Amino acid sequence: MTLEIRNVSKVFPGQRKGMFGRGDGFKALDDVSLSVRKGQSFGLVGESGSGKTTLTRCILRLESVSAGSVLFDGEDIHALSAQAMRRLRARMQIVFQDPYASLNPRMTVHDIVAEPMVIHQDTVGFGARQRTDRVVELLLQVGLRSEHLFRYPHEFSGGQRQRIGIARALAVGPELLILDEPTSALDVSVQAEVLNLLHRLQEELGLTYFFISHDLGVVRYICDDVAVIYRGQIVEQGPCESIFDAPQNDYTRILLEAMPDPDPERSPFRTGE
Amino acid sequence: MVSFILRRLLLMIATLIGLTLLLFVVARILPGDPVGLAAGPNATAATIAQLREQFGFDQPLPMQYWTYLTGLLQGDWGTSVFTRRPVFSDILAYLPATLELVFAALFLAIVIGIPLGLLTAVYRNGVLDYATRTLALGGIAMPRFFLGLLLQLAFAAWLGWLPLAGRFPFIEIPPETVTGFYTVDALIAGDMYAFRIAAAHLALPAIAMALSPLATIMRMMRASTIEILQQDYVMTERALGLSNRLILFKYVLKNAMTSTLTVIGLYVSWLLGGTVLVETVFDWPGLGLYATQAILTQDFMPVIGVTLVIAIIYLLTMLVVDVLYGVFNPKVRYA
Amino acid sequence: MTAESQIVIPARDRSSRRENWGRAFYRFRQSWLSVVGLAIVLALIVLAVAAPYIVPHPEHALGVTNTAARFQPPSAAAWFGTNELGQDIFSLVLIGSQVSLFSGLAVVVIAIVVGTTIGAIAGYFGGWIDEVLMRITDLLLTIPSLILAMAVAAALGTGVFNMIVAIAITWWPAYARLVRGEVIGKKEEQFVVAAHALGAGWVRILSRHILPNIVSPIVVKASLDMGFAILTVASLGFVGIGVKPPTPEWGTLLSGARSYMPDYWWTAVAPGMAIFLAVFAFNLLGDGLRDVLDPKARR
Amino acid sequence: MALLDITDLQLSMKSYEGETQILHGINLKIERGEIWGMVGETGSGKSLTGLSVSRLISTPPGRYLAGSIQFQGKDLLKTSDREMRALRGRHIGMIFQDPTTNLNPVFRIGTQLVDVALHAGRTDPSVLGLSAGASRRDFKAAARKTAIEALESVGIPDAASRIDDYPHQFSGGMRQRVLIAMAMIGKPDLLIADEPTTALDVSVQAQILRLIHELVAERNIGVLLITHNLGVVAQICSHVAVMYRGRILEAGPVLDVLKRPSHAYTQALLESVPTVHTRRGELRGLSGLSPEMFV
Repeated sequence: MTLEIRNVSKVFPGQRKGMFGRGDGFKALDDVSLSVRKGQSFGLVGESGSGKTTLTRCILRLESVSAGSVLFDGEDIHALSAQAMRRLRARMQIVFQDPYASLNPRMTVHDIVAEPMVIHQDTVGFGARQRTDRVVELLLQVGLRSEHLFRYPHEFSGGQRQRIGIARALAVGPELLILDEPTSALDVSVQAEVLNLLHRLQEELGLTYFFISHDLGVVRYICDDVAVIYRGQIVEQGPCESIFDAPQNDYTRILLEAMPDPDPERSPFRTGE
Repeated sequence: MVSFILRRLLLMIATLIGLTLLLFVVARILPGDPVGLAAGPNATAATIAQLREQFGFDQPLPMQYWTYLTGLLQGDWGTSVFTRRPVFSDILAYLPATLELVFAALFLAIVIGIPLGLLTAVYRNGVLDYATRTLALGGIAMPRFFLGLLLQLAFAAWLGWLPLAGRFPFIEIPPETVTGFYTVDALIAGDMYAFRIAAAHLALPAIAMALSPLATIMRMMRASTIEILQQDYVMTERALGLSNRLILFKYVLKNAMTSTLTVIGLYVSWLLGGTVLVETVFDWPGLGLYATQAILTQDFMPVIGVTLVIAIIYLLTMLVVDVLYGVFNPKVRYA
Repeated sequence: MTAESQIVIPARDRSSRRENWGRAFYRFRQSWLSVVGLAIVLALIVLAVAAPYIVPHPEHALGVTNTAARFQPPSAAAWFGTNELGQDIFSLVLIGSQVSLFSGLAVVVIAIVVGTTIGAIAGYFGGWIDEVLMRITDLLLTIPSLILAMAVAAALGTGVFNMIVAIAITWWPAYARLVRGEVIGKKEEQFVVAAHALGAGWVRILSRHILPNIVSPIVVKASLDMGFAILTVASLGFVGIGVKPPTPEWGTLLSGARSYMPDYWWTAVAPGMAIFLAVFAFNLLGDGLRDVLDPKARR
Repeated sequence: MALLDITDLQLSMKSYEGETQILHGINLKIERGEIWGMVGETGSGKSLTGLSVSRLISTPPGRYLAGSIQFQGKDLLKTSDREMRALRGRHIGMIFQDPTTNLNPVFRIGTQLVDVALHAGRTDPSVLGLSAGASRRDFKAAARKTAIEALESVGIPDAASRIDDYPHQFSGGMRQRVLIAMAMIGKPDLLIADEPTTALDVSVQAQILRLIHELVAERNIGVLLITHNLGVVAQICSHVAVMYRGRILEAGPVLDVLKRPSHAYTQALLESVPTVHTRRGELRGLSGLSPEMFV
């Protein structure tokens, strides 16, 4: 078991009301429990405002939890010391949704991808020369070329930037990769290539994926297990096949039905034609 | 809305208490010897000691502050070492002249700046746009005191159209005081002769003060109008056939006003501070001239008083701006 | 991976950085007004540095008078005329540029250093640190800066250094506000969150990720403020606080000239125009820089 | 006479780098009752085609090199600005991608709806159910009534009171409904929808698509639906045009094009969409295809 989330709740304090009072808090996560198996891909499906981003932030300890615990390899990460947490971050990395916003525009590709190795110098123990070698290796691994080394992010297309983001996440050899809608800002043809890259990397490196998406097709393509989150609660979870083929929850069914299928014969509107 | 205003008023009082403390400490710690100045170079030690006692300088600092703060609330803002009059009554006497000047300048700046900004945004990169933008940059760069001197040279000394300086000639009878603004009072009294005199004296200093805020308001308005014009909703409004005039003067104007409003609020403080310069040039009997005199003689009670008055006016203005902001922006109102 | 690790790593070429500069300069050149601004600013700096060697009467700036030649109107001998002490106004104005430029620069630098430090700390850490720092900042912002600067300068006594300190005290809050706002905005940017997730500490996040990305608004404001700092220095001189004669300073020169208006108008025009020109040039430059550095604010 | 007939539309745009041709001869014919999907990836020129029909591309920087856009027999590229404005809102309605940014945040939705209704009514009083000589007061009252009806027709509950709310008081899906109501208020003949569901959640997307589908069936209008989502096209469009770099590579009835694509690009695009039936390794992307192959 790599990542386990046990009864996590997160309440945001309410807005200020009147002169001194506060309104009711907003419960972003309500008793969420799920477990991600090592070497597998776990999909988290939800629409905007469902709490999936909050959950990611709690897993990364960018946000505290109001109740419950997040266990990584059996350790409660919210109970770790800052020092221990910093070391643990090397083992769990994230790829963000927006390839335009997630790379520092003032840094070269080399510096971006090398940064995790600099931060985790004590764990990785690379010198400058070794780091550069490793960056080149990573770029090749994600399908970029060594000429790209000293360019700036704005010189790349969305798909290429997402590859840079993936290379950065892989730099210190993590076990768990959190993928926060990594392809939703990309064109479909580019998305297909990035998804295939993720497949290949998982096979090569034995990674565990925690994949967040609103696109059921993408989740089905990547994931082994899936959980559906709605208004802060997990409404259904289980192996992909059973959920997609025989959804038990109404909300899951609505989502599945609403998903636009590129096969015109499956259109709900074309019955009369 | 009411609780919002109340909260802001509480905050304002806290700010003012902090401000009095800060000003008091700064003024007492900084070197400078008002007693020595007031007593003159030939004073004996006894006279100086007597003066020190009279001004309360022999008390410990916290006591002095407490005395000062409680005094403030009772209208006792200290005594000017230089004029030997109570600061509060001095300020009351000078405030209307300054406010009249500031409001006149602000009025000019808003009434000319906002339409000009809107127009240059629409006809951007045209001749009018380049001309006004260059003039605006020049207007911001023009020192108020130098502009004042130039205006005096041109309109008073050479052309002789307007008076050189002053607020109202001694030989004339000013209108009966209602608001303290001579122009307004003259209008209330129906005295067109007095109004013309007051307005003629007001014109040059008001213009000298208005140029910079006018230019800034124009630039701000132009910038925000251009930004608003690029918003998606303007595209929708155009796509559904609304006329350019309706889009500009109804839909764009209200949006563009929100950001310009804050600038206008900030300028109230800037203008009040700037009276120090313009009132010196035009011998305008207002707070600026009073403060300048006090500063030059290191007479700190009037300086604290003037600063306090300006801070209060500034904080009240920002409160009004915030309330207006809510009027222009429903999101703020409902938050 | 042995085969791939043989790949030749390209030399750290600066071409893309140079290309960015090229593009920025191209945009800057688009507006000829900003080029004019830059040219005037450069000319001012050169003149200020060279002033003591090129002016016709350097001794006038040291207090030497020549009462025989009082109030000469502008002529080939004295380009801007002479003043009530018979000093050559051209020499005074040119040497006066040293005080103005130097103190303007000093004020802006002090304000940036203090303001950026305080603003960055307040914005990054938030909470009570932010509350305390921002309350102090707001307090200072409620005081009309010119009056505060005048009061402080008057209390400290005359002199260039005291005047710089006095103005800087009133100027840093604006930078603190600006930087705080920018830092708070950048803190939520994904690449900063990414750095957090990587395990970067606050020093690294601030210095490598946040500050480099907020340089542009600071540079733009600094360029505009250079002009306004020169203006404020002159204002203090004009009301009689600040640099005292014989050291020539534009505001002081203008103040002295006031008594001889309108008959000897040239005594006022030269220093006044000098102030205007310097402030105008920095404004043009700042405006052009804004176009280049702050694409969102491009108009 | 077709409702909309675009022939050989060629458009170029000026930028820092110089003038680049964006559209390389677009041909498209839309009849009433048809929903045409215009599908393509970033930079294919699909949005600019839609904006061209409403003549919302400023010239310069845009420049039409050739072609015509016939709307009910009238060439839109040759009509005056005044005539064009009379067509917008009344005969051609338009909705855009992001419902949050397309409603003016500082005005009540009613203000905006009423202004659009008044504009359409001035062009054609019958839209408001009035005759030409009606008074200003009548116009105002009828415009508000029409606005409320329009909100009701797009499924906004309690329209009579919600009309006085501000945009931020509505959810994303509801805002898009308001925008559709605004576009439909003048009873247009052609609706141009530029990525109308891209910013919405899937469940809301389905509702909006249903709404558009119903409006077409009810009012027999023509729709040009611009999207990057093949699923959306497959669901509600009757016809589809596949765009790539300013050209239409393939066009025709949806069942033909999407079931039996004749162009390699269309095929690659279809094989790039993950569905619940796609197996691992089946997605292909554009690998193996080069842009030159399509031109």
